[in-house]
Amino acid sequence: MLELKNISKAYPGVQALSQVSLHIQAGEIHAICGENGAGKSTLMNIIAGNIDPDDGELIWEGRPVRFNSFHAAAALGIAIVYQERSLVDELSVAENIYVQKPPLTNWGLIDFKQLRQQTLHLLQRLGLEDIAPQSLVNSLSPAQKQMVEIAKALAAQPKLLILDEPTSSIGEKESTALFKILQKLKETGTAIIYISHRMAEIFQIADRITVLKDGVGQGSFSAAVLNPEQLIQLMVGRALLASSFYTDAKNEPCLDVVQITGPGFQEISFDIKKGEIFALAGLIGAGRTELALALFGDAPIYAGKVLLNGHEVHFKHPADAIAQGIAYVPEERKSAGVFLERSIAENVQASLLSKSFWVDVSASVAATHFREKLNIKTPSLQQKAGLLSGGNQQKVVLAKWLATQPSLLIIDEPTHGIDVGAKAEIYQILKDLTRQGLSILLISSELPEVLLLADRIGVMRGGRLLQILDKNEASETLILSLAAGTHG
Amino acid sequence: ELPPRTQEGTGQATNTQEAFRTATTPSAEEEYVMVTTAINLPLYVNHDQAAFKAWGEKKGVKTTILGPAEWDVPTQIATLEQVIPSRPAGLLINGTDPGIAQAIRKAVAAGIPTVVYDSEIPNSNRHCFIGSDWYEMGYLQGKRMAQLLKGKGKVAVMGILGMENMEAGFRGFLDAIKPFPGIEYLGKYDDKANVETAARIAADLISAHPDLAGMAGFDSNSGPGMALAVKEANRIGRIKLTTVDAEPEHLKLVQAGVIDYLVGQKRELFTALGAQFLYDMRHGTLQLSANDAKAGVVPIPRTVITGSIEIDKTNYVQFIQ
Amino acid sequence: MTTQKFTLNNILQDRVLSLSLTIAFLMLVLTLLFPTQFATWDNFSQVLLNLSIDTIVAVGMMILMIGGMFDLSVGSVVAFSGGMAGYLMYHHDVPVALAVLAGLSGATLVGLVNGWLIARIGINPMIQTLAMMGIVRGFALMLSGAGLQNFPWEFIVIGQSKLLQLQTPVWYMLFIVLGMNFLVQRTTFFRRYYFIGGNERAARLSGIQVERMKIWAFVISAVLAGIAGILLSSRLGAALSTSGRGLELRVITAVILGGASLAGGQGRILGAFLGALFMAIINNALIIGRVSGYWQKVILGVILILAVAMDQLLLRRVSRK
Amino acid sequence: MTTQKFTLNNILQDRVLSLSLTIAFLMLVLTLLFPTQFATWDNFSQVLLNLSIDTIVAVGMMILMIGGMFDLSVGSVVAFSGGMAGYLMYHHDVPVALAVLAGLSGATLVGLVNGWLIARIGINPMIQTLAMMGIVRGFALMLSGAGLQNFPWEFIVIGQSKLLQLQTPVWYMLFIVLGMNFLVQRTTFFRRYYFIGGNERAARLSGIQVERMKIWAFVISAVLAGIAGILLSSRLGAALSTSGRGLELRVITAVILGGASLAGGQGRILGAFLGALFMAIINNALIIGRVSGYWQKVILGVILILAVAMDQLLLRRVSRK
Ligand SMILES: Nc1ncnc2c1ncn2[C@@H]1O[C@H](COP(=O)(O)OP(=O)(O)OP(=O)(O)O)[C@@H](O)[C@H]1O
Ligand SMILES: Nc1ncnc2c1ncn2[C@@H]1O[C@H](COP(=O)(O)OP(=O)(O)OP(=O)(O)O)[C@@H](O)[C@H]1O
Ligand SMILES: [Mg+2]
Ligand SMILES: [Mg+2]
Repeated sequence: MLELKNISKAYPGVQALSQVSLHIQAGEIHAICGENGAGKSTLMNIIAGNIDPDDGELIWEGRPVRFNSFHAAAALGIAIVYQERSLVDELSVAENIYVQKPPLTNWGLIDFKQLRQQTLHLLQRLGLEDIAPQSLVNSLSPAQKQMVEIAKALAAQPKLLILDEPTSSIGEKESTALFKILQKLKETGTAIIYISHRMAEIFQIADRITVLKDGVGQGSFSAAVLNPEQLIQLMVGRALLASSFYTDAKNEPCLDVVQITGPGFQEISFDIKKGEIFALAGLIGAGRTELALALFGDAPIYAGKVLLNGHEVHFKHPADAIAQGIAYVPEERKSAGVFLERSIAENVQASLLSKSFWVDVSASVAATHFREKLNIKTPSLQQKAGLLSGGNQQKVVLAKWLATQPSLLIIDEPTHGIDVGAKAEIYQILKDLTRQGLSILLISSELPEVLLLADRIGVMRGGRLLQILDKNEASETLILSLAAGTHG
Repeated sequence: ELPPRTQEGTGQATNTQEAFRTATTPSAEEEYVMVTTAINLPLYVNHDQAAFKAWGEKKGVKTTILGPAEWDVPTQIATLEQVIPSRPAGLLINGTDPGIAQAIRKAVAAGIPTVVYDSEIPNSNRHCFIGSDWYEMGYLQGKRMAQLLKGKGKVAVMGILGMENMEAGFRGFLDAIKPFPGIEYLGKYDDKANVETAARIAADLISAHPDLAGMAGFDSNSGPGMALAVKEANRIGRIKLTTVDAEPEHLKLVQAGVIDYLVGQKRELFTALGAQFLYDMRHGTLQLSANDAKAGVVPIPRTVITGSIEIDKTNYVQFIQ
Repeated sequence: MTTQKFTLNNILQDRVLSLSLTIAFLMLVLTLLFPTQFATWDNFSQVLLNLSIDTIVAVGMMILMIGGMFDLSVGSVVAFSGGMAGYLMYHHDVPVALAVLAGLSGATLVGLVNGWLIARIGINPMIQTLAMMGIVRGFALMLSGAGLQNFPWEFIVIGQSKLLQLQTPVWYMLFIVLGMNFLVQRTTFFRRYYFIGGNERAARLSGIQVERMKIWAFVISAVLAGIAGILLSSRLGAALSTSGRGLELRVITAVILGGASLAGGQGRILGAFLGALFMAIINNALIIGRVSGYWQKVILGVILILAVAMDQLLLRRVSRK
Repeated sequence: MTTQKFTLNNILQDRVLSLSLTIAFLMLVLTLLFPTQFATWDNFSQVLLNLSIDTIVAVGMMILMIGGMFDLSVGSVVAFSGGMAGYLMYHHDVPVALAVLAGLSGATLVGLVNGWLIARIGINPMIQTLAMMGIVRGFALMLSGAGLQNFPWEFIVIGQSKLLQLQTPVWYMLFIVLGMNFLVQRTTFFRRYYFIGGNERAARLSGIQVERMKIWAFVISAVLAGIAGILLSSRLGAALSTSGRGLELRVITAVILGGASLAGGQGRILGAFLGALFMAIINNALIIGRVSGYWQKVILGVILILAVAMDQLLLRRVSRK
């Protein structure tokens, strides 16, 4: 259906793609794998007509084509779900989905009634009954936004659907629904390009897999002949460490939360020991992010108390929490984590500003340190963070917080869009830190990650903490059934 | 409903649809409204408004001063138009721009005694105009400048560009220096009635023309601005300055020898006499017929030119209060 | 689309509703304070007339601001289009229709240049439109010099006719506001500005031709300013070079009051009208209340802040529940 | 921190460098064109003097704009602080030091109110500072009324002394520009504004007290405007209510020219100075080049656009490679 021949693209200082060739067939799910910054998104943007390649050829259904604009690609039936958000917050879900071709009346005016109907049908088809067509996008949770993003691409009824990390911000339930839809589309002959850093997913749905490494194609393989270890070897160039960790929890308490209530959560109690990793699991909208923000001083706590190292604390502002050694890696990287226009070095420096009066050089020392430690792929630390690939941006945010040397680290979806190699490194870093006595509150919708890292797991639903499970009694099915409310 | 086809008033036809309103007995409720612009301009506050208020107190009637704080003719028009529905006893309007003619016609049509002061507004149907002749003020400046320069040297003028009265002043100035071929005219500059701008322009002019011989100003901020630049360039006396208005700051500059010549307006006359005309018209102080309002006779002068005041080293002392 | 309930929260969230209520309340208070002066047809029609020019320009500005842009040159364009038409009629006896067309074409050109330089070359909109404000004002001054008058009746008729006791500019304004409101609510073309203003990058990724749409927005806004200029000079019977000075900031304030934000993505056309109406009513009240120059600015500023602060505080209190 | 190479790309990316080069080029051309008029010490010191007030205000504006804010009331604050000091000295014989302090305190208060209402109550900055512009201008008018003069020698000395042939305002300006440039580059306090302007939510979550910092920015900017006001009235020897009119837009233009953006997060203090210098040199050149009146506005605008467009086009061409 679509053939790419020797596509190359360079940015100042980076050869994002060199001589990449690819063949996509109708009715297949084709996964693209590669480390952060391997050039996956760049390649997708070339197919979608948003970026001009420096070199190479595209052949669509046997004819060479030039996608010089989004429209040219869309006219051929190509739709894309971007890695970054392409929704407008102040507009309704319906308008966002049908931005290109809203239903019109005979007079050429927008038919809002029809628009709502169509959106309703589409959302129902995707199993998203809880999203109202007329609600504004900014009232949705990140996961819901992602689903709307997918609905928007499907609304065009594409022949080729590109999904760039669609599952990085959604939970198990949504993923399962998405995969069902993808299977159905595949059966009707739609070609799908699928990008993800989650190995399990790839082997679950992909028919063929193409691997990119540093912008160079490593070949396309049938999913049946590869196993995860081989794939990782192709992507990363080395095998990963065996992953299972011992607990570092000591018997001293670090954080003690007693019966707190705030916006989006009620009567939550739990404690975290020094060196322990405590995870919060739950479906989307369970109120985990709200709880984390309240603990970090960004949202009010109406009732109950919070003790840090045995002393009651009241944070009015994140600055208070930071001063007490708490760090928070937010869920939405673009809007709350990274300063896109500032350099990588300055991003790392952002949380250290109140530490001294003069700007000191230790910040760029820290940046250099973490660039190596987290393997941030960039030509220079003076590079603007906005020019990094998505996964590398996440690493910069992580570096910013690790630089404060916190005693309690709250991380909300820490490995969003991070490749397997880096993920393993991050896990290792987290465990190194806990060994030194750091405590971690981990919020993650990726259950394997939770099960791997956490010493204890709290399951939340509807703003309440239902149960706290020990590492050895927890399993994916148990957590899921608790979170969904289908357990006992 | 279409507007009348003939452009009313070539300046003569005053008898409009409605007769002006009269009253027999003066009352304390009687309100005379002055509509001006740049209401806080020192020149206006110290002369026009002070004289107008004093007149009101003496007569025992209410005086109100309205208008925008900045130099903003459209807002002056808007203010005037919104005052008309409240039917004041008389309107005293600062003739800032020909564009207010249409609003003045409305006031006259509404039967309100209306006097325009300072600059004439053509086609406005106003009952009376009282003010100065800007062409003459420019001409006087030009004549004196030629004298001061002994007929040769470079001169420039500044003021607010695009205002009819200033443009008339510039014309007068040019006509006056025309007989002197030794005088080189550099051009007119827009100082936006702002001291800083005037000073900047003057300073730049001095740099550009080290042999600059004289500058003439046409708004009340031109003088202080030019003087500042001349002082800062150490050219006092070597660059001749003439300008309009006789505010304390202008007088002080004459005293210091920075400014050589001032043309003042008789502004108190505009407003005190103008207001008196309004009062006379409303109360029929001097009857020219059995009923002037009905007969369409306007019992006050049509046009009064008040003339200029000339001030220089020889007589400035008389003007310092 | 709006099947929402009228809870206090919804009212406050919707600027058009909350501003309507504020205006209704304000009018009630003013009627009680000045029964014979404020609540009269004369006064009301006058307020609408004065408001019409600003509002027509504000509609264009609203479209720009929805798309996350703004234009400081509109005030100059108002003077320019009137001056252009006036110049052709006055100095070259060009037929009225042609002169009007020329004025509007001039405005279109200004919009095109603004849009092209901003969208295609990437010049900062603030610098571009400010520079253009100076350039266009310069041309307007050259065209209208010290003011043009005595236009043919066919031109005067455009802005001075009356229909149902309201002068034509009011009708033009109502037509433009309602028409554009409808178009912006219901056509894909105008809806795109919400996407562009809400998130330009997302709009681009969704296949909206952002550059082209931006150029269109500047053209539309300039044409509306051009129409306003023609109406203004027809209504005044004169082309003033000072027309529209300071208009840009006034209009931007009205538009923001009406629910737009400098960041873009927000606002409705009706909001632009209501914002302008709010300001006009306060100005009217200050004139009726005979508040003098010094205090006018202070009171206007305080009321503006109070109105917006109240809104914010209420909104916060309500949405906290 | 900056060990980058001087490639064309880097120069263009850095506004301070590219603007310096543009200015150097401009000065070279002007020196060749007008050797005896432009390249003189007299002219140069005069340009610097005229520039000093704008630049001091621009430094404050730059800090605001780095943080993603701006302030339209600075022009009024310039008039207000001078008026306040003048009023106290003139009418109440307050000692100079105290009067200056009072003027600066007044300015601080304005900044506090602006910052507090914007950061804590959430009033739209455009509306707030525009309203404040009116309010403060109103108070300035009341204070200085028809203009204050005859200040004590101790006050005059502040702005009219000379050091090394340059008048004191130039030295104040240099001191403030270099001092603030150093602080903004090297202290964490000022660095925070880059983060606030870059991403407000992320800044808050990084522990920056965004509201408090915003209030500080408005205070700093107001105090600098206050200092400018004192310097201006000392230099003029008079407190004028019209001082600083239109200053805000001029200053914002200079600051954007110097590399800031309305979106925030960008710019350097030196850029503010260079932006103001660029505009001042062009103004100077227009007068030296005998461009008069109407054409000045046009040419100034065209040069502004050209300078920025050139930059953009070069940048695009270079970075495309
Ligand atoms: N506009 C740009 N300017 C400069 N460099 C860029 C730009 N866009 C991408 N790059 C660089 O190109 C490379 C490929 O980026 P791309 O976004 O395609 O990676 P990716 O494979 O999608 O990574 P991720 O898994 O993290 O999303 C990266 O090194 C990135 O820093
Ligand atoms: N900005 C917002 N405005 C209104 N409601 C919101 C907003 N953000 C989240 N919500 C709602 O608050 C509830 C809790 O959301 P939250 O993001 O805390 O859940 P979570 O457990 O962290 O899920 P996730 O897996 O997405 O991180 C959800 O019902 C969500 O729709
Ligand atoms: Mg990517
Ligand atoms: Mg969450």
